[in-house]
Amino acid sequence: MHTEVDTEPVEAGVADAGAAELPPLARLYGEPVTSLPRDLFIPPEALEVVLQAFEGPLDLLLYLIRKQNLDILDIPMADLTRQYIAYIDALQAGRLELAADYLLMAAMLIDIKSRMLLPQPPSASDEGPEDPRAELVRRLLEYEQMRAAATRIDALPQAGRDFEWVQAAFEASAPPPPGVSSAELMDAWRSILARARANTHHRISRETLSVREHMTRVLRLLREMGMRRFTELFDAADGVPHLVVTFLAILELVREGLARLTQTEALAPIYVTLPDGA
Amino acid sequence: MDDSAELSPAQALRILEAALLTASEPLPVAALRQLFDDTLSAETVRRLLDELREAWAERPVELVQLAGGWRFRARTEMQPWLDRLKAERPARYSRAVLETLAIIAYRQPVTRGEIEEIRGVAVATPVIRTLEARGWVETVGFRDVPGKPSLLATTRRFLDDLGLRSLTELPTLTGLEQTLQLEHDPVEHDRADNEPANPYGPQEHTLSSARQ
Amino acid sequence: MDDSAELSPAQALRILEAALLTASEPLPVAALRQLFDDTLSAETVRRLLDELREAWAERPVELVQLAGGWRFRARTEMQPWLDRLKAERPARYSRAVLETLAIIAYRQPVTRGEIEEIRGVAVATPVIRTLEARGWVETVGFRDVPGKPSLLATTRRFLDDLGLRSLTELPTLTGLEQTLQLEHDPVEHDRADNEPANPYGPQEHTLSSARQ
Repeated sequence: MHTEVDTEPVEAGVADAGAAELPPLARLYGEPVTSLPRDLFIPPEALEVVLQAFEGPLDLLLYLIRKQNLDILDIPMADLTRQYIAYIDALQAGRLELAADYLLMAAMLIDIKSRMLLPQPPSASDEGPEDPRAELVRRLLEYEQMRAAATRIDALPQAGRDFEWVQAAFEASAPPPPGVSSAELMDAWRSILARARANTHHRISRETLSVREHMTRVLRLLREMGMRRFTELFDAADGVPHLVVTFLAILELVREGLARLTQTEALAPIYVTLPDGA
Repeated sequence: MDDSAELSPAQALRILEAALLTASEPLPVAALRQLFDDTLSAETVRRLLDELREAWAERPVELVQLAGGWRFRARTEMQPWLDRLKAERPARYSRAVLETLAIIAYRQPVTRGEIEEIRGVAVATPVIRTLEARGWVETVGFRDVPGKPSLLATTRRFLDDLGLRSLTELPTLTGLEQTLQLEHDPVEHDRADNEPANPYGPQEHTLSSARQ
Repeated sequence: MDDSAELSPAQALRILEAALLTASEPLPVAALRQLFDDTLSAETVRRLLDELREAWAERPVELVQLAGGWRFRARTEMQPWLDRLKAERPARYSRAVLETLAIIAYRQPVTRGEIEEIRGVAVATPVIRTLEARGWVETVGFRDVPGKPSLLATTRRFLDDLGLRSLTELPTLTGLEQTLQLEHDPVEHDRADNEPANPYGPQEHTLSSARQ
């Protein structure tokens, strides 16, 4: 914690989280202003900065009350209102949007003040007239209580700030990726076909998987080399059936526009290429 | 692997220890029972946990029970050294964040408007975001009033990160009753009095005492 | 905090232990020296690490030296128990993934558009990604139509993982095939019917398929 900061409000018996750790509030004539004012005089140059050090009108009001060691239940409304409005006037000059909350509070203070000046109407209950300051007092006390609670929460040991969690390594077995059996694959295929069957516009054709497999194989070869001699795609050692299927695969590729056959002249070598731009 | 039923207590302790040392979050007893395929009773697991905590009593790391379960953490007195490994100190939260957090913690579930009423100033969105991003605050519902504002509450993680087992372990609110007893105005009742009892611990944490 | 130079070896060990247990990654000796503000030599730190490793020799968690530095790690024999905490059921692929895979397997090479046409619904990119990441599907070319869509095909690995020597070993749909053949467009299926004997066994491996 920063100790160079004057924790002014604390002396009024209320721990103040924010004031205790303010960075220098401002520089006045080159000197850092690190403390809240000891009395109600704030150098005008520092006023806005000081006000920004408060969390709002309740905070400021509490400060003024505690600073003057006033009984919060017996707020001298006249003095307080005057001082308060002096602060707000100065604040307004610079940051109007910041002043809105404060202006509202000033209006409330003036309202209370004016009601206290009026003769009290006879009370219906036997508990005496309502003190116009009661609502303000209630709010001030509630806020003060939460302000103190904030400080106490902040004082609790906090993970990452005051202690670290233990986390030794554990190489969990990677969850196995989903498995697929060929039976499942067939089931999926079957359901697709069943659905397709429902669509009458689908024509059903019949092909062998081996042709499809060789189409993929030939495409891979073409992807690697870009162009292959037709004859290079066959290996006599594979046997006749294999050659025939390869041949069919090439024809199917050409038919589907996935490959092209070129031959510059009769009897010249035939080349199998990928289509332009592919 | 062997049937858990055949485990010796020493083995069970080893397994518990390994699980807790490697866990990335607090482990509740129910999760720890899973380690043994539920062959050990919750009672037994709790006894083992106590034993484990005992065994670590003198170590730089301690086993603690939190809202979310059990977890090992370094003792706070180790922090000055551990901080040296960090590139930067963790930032402290601003007053706005802390006050908002306190109001959410003690008044939950609460809307942003209600927080603003207590603080007397607008609550900037980044303030709420900061708390949500930390995983300390979340929306638990919406108040049935125009605009359907979200109701904010603290999370289990908030308790875990502050080393608490439940909201009842939050610091007791400062009592203001002494000063307030003097107040002559009985009409000015506080809202909290009429609210249902705080399920997290009416005794310690209702504000009624503070604001009569 | 005290000057590190005044630390007893026991204290230094405690600090090392806390740091290594709470670290989220392996700590190199240089980082560990920072714990002591570099007042301990690398040699000393290494000796302490050895001592620490020794002290943990019988524990369910061990101190190991990895490429990135030192770290506490659960012993491999703890793995079966710790795995129970994860309690992850073996995942299953979604229907979208399975059907897409089936279409690619049975109809390859095939474009995404063609898959969509057959399934009758759009194929989400993550579906294809899943299959590519698994190493089961790859692009083997591009169809020469506007947009040059990639042609997808199954890989060698797909066959290996399913225990197949070739695509022709994929099961066929004999029963259903019969039904479907009734609807054959005669022209369209002539081509296949006139194919010479399938070297891998046309009887078993021919399959009827839906095409437009």
